[in-house]
Amino acid sequence: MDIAAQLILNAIIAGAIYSLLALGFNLLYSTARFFDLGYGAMSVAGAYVAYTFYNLLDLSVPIAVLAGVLAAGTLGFVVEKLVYRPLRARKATHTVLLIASLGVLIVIQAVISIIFSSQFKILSKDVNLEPVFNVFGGAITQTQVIILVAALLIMVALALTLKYTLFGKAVNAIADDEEVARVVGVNSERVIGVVFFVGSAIGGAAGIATAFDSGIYPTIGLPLLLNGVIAFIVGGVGNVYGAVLGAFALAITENAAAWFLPGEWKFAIAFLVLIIFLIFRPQGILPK
Amino acid sequence: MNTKSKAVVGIVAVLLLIAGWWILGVQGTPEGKGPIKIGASLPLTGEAASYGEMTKPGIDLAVREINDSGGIEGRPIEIVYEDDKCSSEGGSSAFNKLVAVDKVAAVIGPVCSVAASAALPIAQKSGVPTLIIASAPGLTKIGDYIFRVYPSDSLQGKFAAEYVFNTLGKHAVAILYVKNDWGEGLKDTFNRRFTELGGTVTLSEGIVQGRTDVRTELTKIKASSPQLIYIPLQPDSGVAVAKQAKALGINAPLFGGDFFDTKEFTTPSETAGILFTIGKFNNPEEFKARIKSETGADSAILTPLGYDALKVFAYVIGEAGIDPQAMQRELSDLSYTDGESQPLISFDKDGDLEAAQFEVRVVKSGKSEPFEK
Amino acid sequence: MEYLIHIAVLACIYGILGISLNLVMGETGLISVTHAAFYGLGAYAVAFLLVGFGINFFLATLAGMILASGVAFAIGVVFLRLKEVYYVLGTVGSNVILFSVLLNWNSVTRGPLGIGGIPRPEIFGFRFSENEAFLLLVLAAVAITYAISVLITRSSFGRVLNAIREDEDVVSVFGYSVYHYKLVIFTIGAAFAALAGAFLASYLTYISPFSFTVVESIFILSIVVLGGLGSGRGALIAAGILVITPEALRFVGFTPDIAAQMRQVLYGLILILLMLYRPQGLLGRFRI
Amino acid sequence: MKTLLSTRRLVKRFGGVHAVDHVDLSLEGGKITALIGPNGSGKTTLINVVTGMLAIDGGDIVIDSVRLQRIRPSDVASYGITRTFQNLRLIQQMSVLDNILLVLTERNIWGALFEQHTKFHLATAEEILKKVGLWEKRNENAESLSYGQRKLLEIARAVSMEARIYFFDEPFAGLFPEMVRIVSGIIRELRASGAAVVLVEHDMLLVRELADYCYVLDSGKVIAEGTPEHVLKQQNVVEAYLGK
Repeated sequence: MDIAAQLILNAIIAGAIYSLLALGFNLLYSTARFFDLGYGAMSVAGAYVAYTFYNLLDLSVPIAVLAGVLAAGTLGFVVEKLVYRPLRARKATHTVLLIASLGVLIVIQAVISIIFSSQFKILSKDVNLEPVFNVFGGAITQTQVIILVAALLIMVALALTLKYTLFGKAVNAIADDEEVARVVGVNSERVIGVVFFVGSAIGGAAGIATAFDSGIYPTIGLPLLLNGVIAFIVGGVGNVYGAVLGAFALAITENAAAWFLPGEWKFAIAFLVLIIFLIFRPQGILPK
Repeated sequence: MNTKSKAVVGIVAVLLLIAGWWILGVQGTPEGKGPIKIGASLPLTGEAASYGEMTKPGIDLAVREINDSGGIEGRPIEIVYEDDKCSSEGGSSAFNKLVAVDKVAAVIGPVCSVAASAALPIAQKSGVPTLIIASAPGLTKIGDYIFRVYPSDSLQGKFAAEYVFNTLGKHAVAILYVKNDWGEGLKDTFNRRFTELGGTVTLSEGIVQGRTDVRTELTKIKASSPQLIYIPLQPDSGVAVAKQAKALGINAPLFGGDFFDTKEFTTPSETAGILFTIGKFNNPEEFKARIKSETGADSAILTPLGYDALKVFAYVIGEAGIDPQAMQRELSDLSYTDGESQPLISFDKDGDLEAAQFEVRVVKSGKSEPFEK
Repeated sequence: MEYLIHIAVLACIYGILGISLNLVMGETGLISVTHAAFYGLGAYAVAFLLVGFGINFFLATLAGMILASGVAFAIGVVFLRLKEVYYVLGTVGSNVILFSVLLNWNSVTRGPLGIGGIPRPEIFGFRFSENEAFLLLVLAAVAITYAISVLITRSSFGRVLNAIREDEDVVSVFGYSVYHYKLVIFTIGAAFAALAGAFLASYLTYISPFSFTVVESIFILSIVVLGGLGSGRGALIAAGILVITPEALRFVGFTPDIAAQMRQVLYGLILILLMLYRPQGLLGRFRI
Repeated sequence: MKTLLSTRRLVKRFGGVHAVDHVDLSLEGGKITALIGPNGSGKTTLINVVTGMLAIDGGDIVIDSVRLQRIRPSDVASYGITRTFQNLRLIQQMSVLDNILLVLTERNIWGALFEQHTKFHLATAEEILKKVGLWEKRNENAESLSYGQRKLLEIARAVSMEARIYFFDEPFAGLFPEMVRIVSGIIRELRASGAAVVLVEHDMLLVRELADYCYVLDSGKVIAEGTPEHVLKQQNVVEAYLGK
């Protein structure tokens, strides 16, 4: 096994999941303009719905994944309508929205641990027959390849929708300036509702990928969210390609550091990367 | 903020405080005739909640059996469950309530050493006999009212080191442990004993509780080419390690600790073939069936222990009544033989299990069974 | 009765935390998500000095407060220059890093094993071993903290802080060095958080790193939010409510395993409903 | 009278656009200087640059014959400069009195913490608030005042700085005649005290009545300067206002 190749592969797999998290978060932040901590709960909800369909109801993988992603999206849409929209209508400051989203995260995580108990769950049945590919001496399993491909597809799809579709233009308009967008005739309320659906769905996909790759428990929402936020900042606020770049940069730094330093420092290192960027390059790798 | 609504808020706040005071204050328990109250301090929220969920069915079954057969000399047992959240504040709050409000005769738990370290001084000071499951070595030394129905980590680490070195004949081992009191304790004792025997630890890596992406740590371990990897981890990281080690083509055998004996760990097919040490408890099929039928839960490692802990207290109260000193004396020279989890329950001068031995089990077709080398 | 004293002591400790964070967040608008780290530094300083060297509790507390202030000063120097959202993320990062130091610096903090056997405070031969005596001591500490917070808020210094909360640029144009004001109040807040940590360590006689995580910082933040910005009294009452309700819930008839999660659901809902209907909290002088 | 502040080829760019384009002006003590020009001609931007709210992109500002390339907002007061804001930046959730005391009390942290002589400041604050007729409303929050009253409060805040150079950004906009009289009186008093007063104003009658000197700005450049009578007659000034 070639160590260097394996480290890079590890980083790529982790990077794929981080980029999904960062992309979803980026979509929400650039339109709704606040740090939505509830986003972490959407990934967990998506993963647990997929778990129900796949492990409990024994349905096929594609159906379970689809169900999970749609559930996360719907939950995101509902939360936006019930909690964030009234607050934003009242011109609440982003602190108020941040604290409300914290309440959303806590409630959803608690409800999930009531339904599923707080024991660790993993989405996989028969790994023995799962082929392992050898890439330059590094090993990568079939599930991981699927996650990688899915992540790339979602990234490209999101980039294209933002660039060419009407919805994409509306999102960009709101991202630039919500008031101006509204004046120009963009129904910003409805678009932001759809943005929360799409963003949370992507978050759900990231949660499901984590569930397949390494496993989940109800309170994994916060760590997932924080990784997504770091990748989002490092990549460059409000920039789709930046989010992906930031995700891989974070994954590579984390894995390289985990190679030289003992593993328990991993989460601290991720934040060290964040702090270094906050100070020296707050606009991130690819500014908007 | 006009004064009217400020006044309203003030009154509401004061009312709430008084209500809290009233609820907490009134709850005394009549001595003598009423039910015998026994406390159970378990982690019911947070990452460690699964331990609480494992222990509770055992206690529930025992209570039902005892009360159905007329309780102890006609007095039924009432269990007061408290959530110690596996934290020092939670442990302290749970024990303060059990000791001061419910005035329980005895306490089962805590299961987490973090909660136990803060809670046990309270039990000792108020003289409440406590049967803990938490395994950090120093806990029973907090006082003579503290007994333990689960072997201390120091024994398990030593046993594992000897087994790996002598029985499995592996002399170069890597360690991947979880950074909590249980994982740290096992790593230290294993490390010390294994190097004493002449073995070498090629690498020792800790990971924070609940982290499941351990690919880079495993890559590092593989590079140190160990003959075996000692992984005192919790089920979540354990399954992830099993899965990712297979993917990384690590074929060195994996050797875990006692928390791998849970359905959560044994069912995923990736963990087949993994060995782990466990207290020599039996979790007899018949007992598992009773638990399943009575409480609907699947019996795991801590379930028989919860059951036995309550049965031991019932036996001790039957013998010595609920006077704390008498119970303490009875416990210190106890030799209880019809426990489900182990043939003989008796305590040494510190309060640890005397006859604590360990066995090695292997994960096979979704379950675990004793492993014969 | 003993149990009420136990809750009262915890409520006082969280009261000190609430008042100190109110100075930073309520009066000055600096959202700090690293207050639990200073709380931890105070606790570990006292534990280390008392258990290791048998130093008098009050001296050790002073040392803890100085240590926390030093660390806070360093964090403040770095992050208080950044834009608001990045500053908040910087504090989250510092909390994670300080927690990792407490968790991994085994030689000093004994890592996850925590430090036990911490003696109760002793002065002129009298040891506060009984909870009743300890409660009086911690009540005195709350009174001192509250008095100092009133002194600060009533002074011209406090008026400048409130102005900074609303419009930093205007305050600087009229000749105030806003950066230094923020730095001083951030450090004062950290010192009192360490004071609370000192009392926690001595009261529980055992501390572990897991009581000083980001989740704990978020709990302290919600005390200030519930109590209302700019109100020391509000923070005290909110600390009382948020400590007592979970304990009182031990008596409500939920089955044990549900009860615990229900508390989390209730706690999350409080945050959401507060933001929707009463952003100034119970007794706040300012809307967020 | 001495020139208190002057700008030499001052430049402020936003992207490619020159909001302030190589402006040279000088402000003399004891004089009221009016800055006039159509909307968007860079008047407010100029003030924001001189009062440190925006960075200088070119040229420099000379104060007491010291050439400065950079002015931090917190230094502005130390140079004896103060201002009001076109879109009113009072501390809304703070009382009228506190809004004034804010600028009277100690600036350094130690002093602010242990302030003794608040009685002295209260007297000054009372005097100024009485002058603008807001003393009765001193305990109300700034946000509860009418627009005109808030304008007066901002002016009172600037006056209580006892500065050498005052920048008033459209102080008369939205005021009732009675209030206009009060403010004009205050501005005349400031001039008499030797301070340099800069007035951004659109009402030509007021400019003629109050201003000693005028600068006309159009898309960032000074297109004319001189006494009000001289300037307002010039062809290019009229065109600038009425559009080509």
